[in-house]
Amino acid sequence: MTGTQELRRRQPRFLGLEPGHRACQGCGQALAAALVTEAAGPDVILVNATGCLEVFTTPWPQSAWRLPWIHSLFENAAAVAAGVEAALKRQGRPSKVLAFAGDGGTFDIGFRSLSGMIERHHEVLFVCFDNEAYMNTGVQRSSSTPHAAATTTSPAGRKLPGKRHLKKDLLAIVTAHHLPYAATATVAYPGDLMAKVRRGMATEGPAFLLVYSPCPLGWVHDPRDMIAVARLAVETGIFPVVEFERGELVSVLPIREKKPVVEFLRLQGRFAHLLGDDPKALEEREHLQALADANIARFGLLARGEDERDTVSAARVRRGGRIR
Amino acid sequence: MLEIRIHGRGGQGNVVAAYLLAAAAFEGGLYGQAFPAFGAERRGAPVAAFVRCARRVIRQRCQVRTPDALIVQDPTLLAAPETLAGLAPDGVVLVNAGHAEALEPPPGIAPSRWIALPATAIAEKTVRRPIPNTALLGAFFALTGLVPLEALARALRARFPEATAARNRAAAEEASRRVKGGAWRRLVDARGL
Amino acid sequence: MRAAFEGSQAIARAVAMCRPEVIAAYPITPQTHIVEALARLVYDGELEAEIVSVESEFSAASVVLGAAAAGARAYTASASQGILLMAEVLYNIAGMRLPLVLTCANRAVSAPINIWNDHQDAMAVRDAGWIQLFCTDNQEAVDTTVQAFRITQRTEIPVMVCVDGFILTHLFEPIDLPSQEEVDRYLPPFTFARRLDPARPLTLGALVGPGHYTEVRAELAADLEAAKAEIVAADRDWADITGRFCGGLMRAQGPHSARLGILTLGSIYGTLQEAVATRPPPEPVRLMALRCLRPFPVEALREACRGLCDLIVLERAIAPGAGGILANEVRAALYGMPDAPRVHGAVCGLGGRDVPLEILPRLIELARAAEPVWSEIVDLQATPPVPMEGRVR
Amino acid sequence: MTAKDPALPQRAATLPPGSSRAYHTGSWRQQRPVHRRRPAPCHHTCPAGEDPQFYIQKLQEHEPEAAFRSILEANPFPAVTGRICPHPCETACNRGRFDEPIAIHAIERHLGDLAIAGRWTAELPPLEEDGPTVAIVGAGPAGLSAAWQLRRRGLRAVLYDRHPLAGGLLRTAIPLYRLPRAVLERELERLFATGIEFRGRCRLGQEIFLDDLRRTHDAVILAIGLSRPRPWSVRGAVPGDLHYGLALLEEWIDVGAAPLQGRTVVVHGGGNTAVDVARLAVRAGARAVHLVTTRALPGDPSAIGPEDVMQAFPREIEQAREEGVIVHPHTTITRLIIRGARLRAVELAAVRALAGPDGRTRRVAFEGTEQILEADMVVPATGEIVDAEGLDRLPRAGDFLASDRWGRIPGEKLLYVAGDASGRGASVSAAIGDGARVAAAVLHDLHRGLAPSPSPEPPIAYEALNLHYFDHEPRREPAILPVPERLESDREIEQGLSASEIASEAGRCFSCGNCLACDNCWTFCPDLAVLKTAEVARDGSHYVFDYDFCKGCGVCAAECPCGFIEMVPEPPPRFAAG
Repeated sequence: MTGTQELRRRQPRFLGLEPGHRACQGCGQALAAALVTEAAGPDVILVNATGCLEVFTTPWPQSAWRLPWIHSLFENAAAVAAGVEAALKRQGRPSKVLAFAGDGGTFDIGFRSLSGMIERHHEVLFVCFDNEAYMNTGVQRSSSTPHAAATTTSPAGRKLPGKRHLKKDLLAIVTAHHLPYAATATVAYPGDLMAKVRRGMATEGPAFLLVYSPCPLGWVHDPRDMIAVARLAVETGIFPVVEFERGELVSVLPIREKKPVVEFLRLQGRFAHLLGDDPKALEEREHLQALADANIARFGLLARGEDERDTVSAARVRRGGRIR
Repeated sequence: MLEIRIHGRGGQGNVVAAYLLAAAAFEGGLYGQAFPAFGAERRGAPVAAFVRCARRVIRQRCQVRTPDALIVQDPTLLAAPETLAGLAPDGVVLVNAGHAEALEPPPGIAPSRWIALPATAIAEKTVRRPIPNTALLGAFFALTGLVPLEALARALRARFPEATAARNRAAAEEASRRVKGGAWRRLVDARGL
Repeated sequence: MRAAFEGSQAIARAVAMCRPEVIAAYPITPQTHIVEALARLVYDGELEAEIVSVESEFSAASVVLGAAAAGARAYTASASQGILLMAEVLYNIAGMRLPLVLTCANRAVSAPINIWNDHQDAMAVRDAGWIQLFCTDNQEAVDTTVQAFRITQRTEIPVMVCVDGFILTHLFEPIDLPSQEEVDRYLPPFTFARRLDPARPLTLGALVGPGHYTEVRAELAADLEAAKAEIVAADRDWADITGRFCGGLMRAQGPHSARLGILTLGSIYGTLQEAVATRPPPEPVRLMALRCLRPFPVEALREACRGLCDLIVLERAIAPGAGGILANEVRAALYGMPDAPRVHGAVCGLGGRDVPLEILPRLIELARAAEPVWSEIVDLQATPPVPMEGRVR
Repeated sequence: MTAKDPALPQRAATLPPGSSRAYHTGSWRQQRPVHRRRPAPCHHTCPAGEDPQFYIQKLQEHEPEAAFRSILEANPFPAVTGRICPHPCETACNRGRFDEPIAIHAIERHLGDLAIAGRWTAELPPLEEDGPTVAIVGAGPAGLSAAWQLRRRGLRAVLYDRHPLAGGLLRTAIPLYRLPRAVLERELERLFATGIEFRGRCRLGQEIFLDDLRRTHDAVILAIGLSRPRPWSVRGAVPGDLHYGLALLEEWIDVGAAPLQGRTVVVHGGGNTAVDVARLAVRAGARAVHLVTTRALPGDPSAIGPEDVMQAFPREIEQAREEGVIVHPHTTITRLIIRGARLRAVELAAVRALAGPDGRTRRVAFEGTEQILEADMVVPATGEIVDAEGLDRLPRAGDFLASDRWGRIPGEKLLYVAGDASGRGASVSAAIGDGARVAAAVLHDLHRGLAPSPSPEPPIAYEALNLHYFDHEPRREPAILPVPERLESDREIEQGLSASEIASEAGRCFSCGNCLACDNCWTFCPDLAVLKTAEVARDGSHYVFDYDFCKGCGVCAAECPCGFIEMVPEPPPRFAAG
């Protein structure tokens, strides 16, 4: 056993996802899945919808999962998880069930089974890794793709500059189920993310967690900027980090220093067509800024002074490691 | 084998009548088969159900096209030609009719093969609901002597709560007293039962 | 215990006696009575099981998939559009080798929309990798349901029990229900080696590329072939306990001297039996009912066809543009068999059209054709079912 | 269970957990992260060559003694410099651009005081009994520093000084309220306890002679400082009772007396000596004290550059003014008004520094701005020059002895000059740094060490840090003694910080260019290719890159708060021979 192998064996950290997976450089979803399973493991069973995560973690004959894991289909993760949960309940086994899906498997094709699972009150934590398009099939637009973003099926055309429609407000739909716990999180704030996973795990009944997961390939940004992009999405108000219980907003991650949306756009090729000074680009830029401002107003995202739970405090590090 | 077709309207307990008839036959030691003319009909629409009784296993699954007996739960159904369709030459008809005496058998059916009975009235008195089916069954078993009334009683107990079963049994007995027992016995004998 | 039941009730009680742990279903006529009866048993506390009333057949199949993977005995039922909506999951369940039982209350597939019986739904998924068993009557439906749970547990191949919608599910007749003790003696408690378990974490449903996919599919194909022996054994062992035999892979009756054979699926078999008994044809006829459509019992079929000159395949489904589905499979199965009979394809009873006793003479007529009949819908002009024109004498 | 488990059911492509570890995605990499330690600005700017970033880290790791030892490698007097150094490290501190610089001097002083209290010492090699010996003339900061560096390498050094006791200006010219002598004594004791010899009352050219020293020692370092005041007059005129500032200061510190009672004193000069003299005048009972300097007050925007700002430490000027010293910036004395032998007043005029055609700045007193300031004593404190007694043969460079930047005197073998006398002094810390640098040259010339290191790597820039991971937090300021208490005693004016305040200050450190052990790389690696180490790794980090799995995305480098991780191109593969 080499030094690194021995050292790996002694890591003071549980890994649900092992290295050797085939994700792209700087994959936000890989990071998100690692953090989620670290917080959730080891007494959990994972149900994974079809998508990048499934493909890059389990190409035969190797699996990157350290946890019991099953993949069935694209649109049925919530239903399969419900079945697993029903079986565990019947057998009196305590393990917790997590369902993983991308935005396609959550917002679109998987939505029916998600709604059913929540309505039937299965004790499942459903985690959506939202990278805002069908990345596994080559970056096609989904109902989660943000307005004006370019994808292979909503290209930056001469007539139409990127996606024509808005990002589906899935959280509003999910919380309308009056479920015990629903929240959003992002890889840029791992402490917040992992705390929410633990909260979801402790929930009796269904819990939903939407994790903002940048995709360097689909968003066309430098892999090294993965965290920076996710952080800017929060600091601009583009992606509100919020928490709901029984459909009521109970907490947000307040923005200490609000950033203009253009800083977020500038890092990503999917918005490159919005950075020029032609009137169309300008209008779309202003539109996205307005959407971000609307988020901020709707959820009250601006921190009043310095808040020990705001974007700056949440990111803070110190010698000796992050507070986990 | 005796083949029976029951006509009624959705909500009148037509299928139940068929199941009860077959169940009673089974209780009486015969082999009984019953099934509805599976329809998408809703409440009020004309519906039919089929019953076969025999001393041996019945294997065919096809519908009854040439019934030996018809049980008609609502006289207005007689207006529809299909109600009496395919009736065997010696086949019999039991009709639920408010004014029984006023109801004449259609041409081609001898009065001996035609019996009208105010089953709804009987049901309202005994079951306290206008569901004529068990009264008609009571009369049918009395007329044919296919199985003793007790067999129907057992079938009722198997299907309904005690009180309901008792009230329906009362309906059947009341109806059986209103008809001439064994009047249709010959038909049953002719079918080997 | 022999008693008169509606078919659905009897099937539900048989399922309950197999002690399922998770039941998931979505309502669709004519399957509803089965699931309603099971729900009643659970809600009355007579059955200890999780009832998951899902939002679609797709989820029904997915829920039992998950339950089976988690090591629970799982059951579902559906029909028609429901089976087709499940189709993707059905392939998935078989491909992942998850043991569970599904009752298909066979029904036509729209359009036009039609809630009545035929076999188009089961045929549509015959290549999903499932074991498919057809029942000729409700007694077989009950016995086959119990056997199905043992077969799936031993083979890790899902089993679809096909019961004619309405014709059997809504048919009220005397049935022998096994006792709980008999079922417990026959059916061991459910175990699943690859069960999802944090104590022994496995990865199920991995991505398999061209380098290995063929081998995984070959494994399923071979295991389905091998399942024939298990199906026969399951029937034999059940007969040892109950004295009732479902025919193993297929049923056949009639004299060895018979030169004409009729092969069918499901409840038509009884009607044909009755027709032969009550309207004896001029020449002896051998009647056959295929119980096991998948795996396809080639050897048993060839054995049953020995000595026949003509074989009529009578089926309640059609492959538009290709004739009778079963007929074509039979032709393929008999191909190259010495003295193979001529195979005539006959389709009838689509969308619930009543198949009367009079079907028999028509079939015999069909076999008299100079050339084998590729495919013919034999009840096109048949008398329509009730309501019908009055013939008052 | 990365290997195939025979007991595992393989049906339907079922896989064992964690088996992906057999697949080394590191082969995808085109660039790789490496830990690259870069000097923090505090380290880079410290004239004495200390590395505050490192000792703050040790302090945070609850190893104060290790922190202290790291200072000793550069400077044997942390308790002294922690008090009197102008700490340019704090001016350079990256934190200063974020909110306020770390109170580094307070941390250094804290460690120095802990060491004194705990009697901590350095671990040193034994003295080479028959090895070379080095004579050092002058036991001030530079000489002591050189002796210390030689001792650290096992060489014997002998210090000669004209004063009976060692310490140089630390003892003779630094006011007690800035440096309590007990602190100096303790640190000198620690130094001499290591076997460094001291011979007092040896004045060059009287008790000792350069040629003798060169004969009896293998090398000689002249660390004689600047002890002679620069001759002073205004247009050739001087008062009869002229006292130079440095002399007054030394006398005051030595015997606690100065002839200034009730007089109006004008101090001329803008350096630390001038300010110290002005403050002693206040304490000695002068009626009024004026300080006249041609330069600007620190922070005055009208200053044209650093060379136009008073050299005295800003906090000293501030305290002097608090104590009543009246400062006249951008002013010079243009005439002395003398009646008989006694001074009556001085004529002052406004001065500005102007950039001359040759680029050098010259100072111009503007006609018509003259004003008369009544005064009965003027004290020049305009700087000192080297006292070259006994060194007549040696080359000079202006007020200093000539030498290269390693202190080697041109044309002389194994003869060096260090500290203020070389012109490389300017502050105690600078003298300490220069002493160490010259010692390094000596060691090299005596074949006892490597060539003195060339100019150091530039410090890590503010922009190279990822500041998203830090929050604003105020700097802890030490308490200052109120003026009345200052004037009635020699008590130290600036107090230290409490242990908890020191911990808070240490906690504010960005750890520029060095691992903060914050876990960011460990947490953010999407390929789980960063491993945390229980102890400090070989490269000084707390993490190891597992290149079997690192795909080179660069997230760790981007999110490292300290700029400690750098992405470098993947080296080409090495093919095994044969």
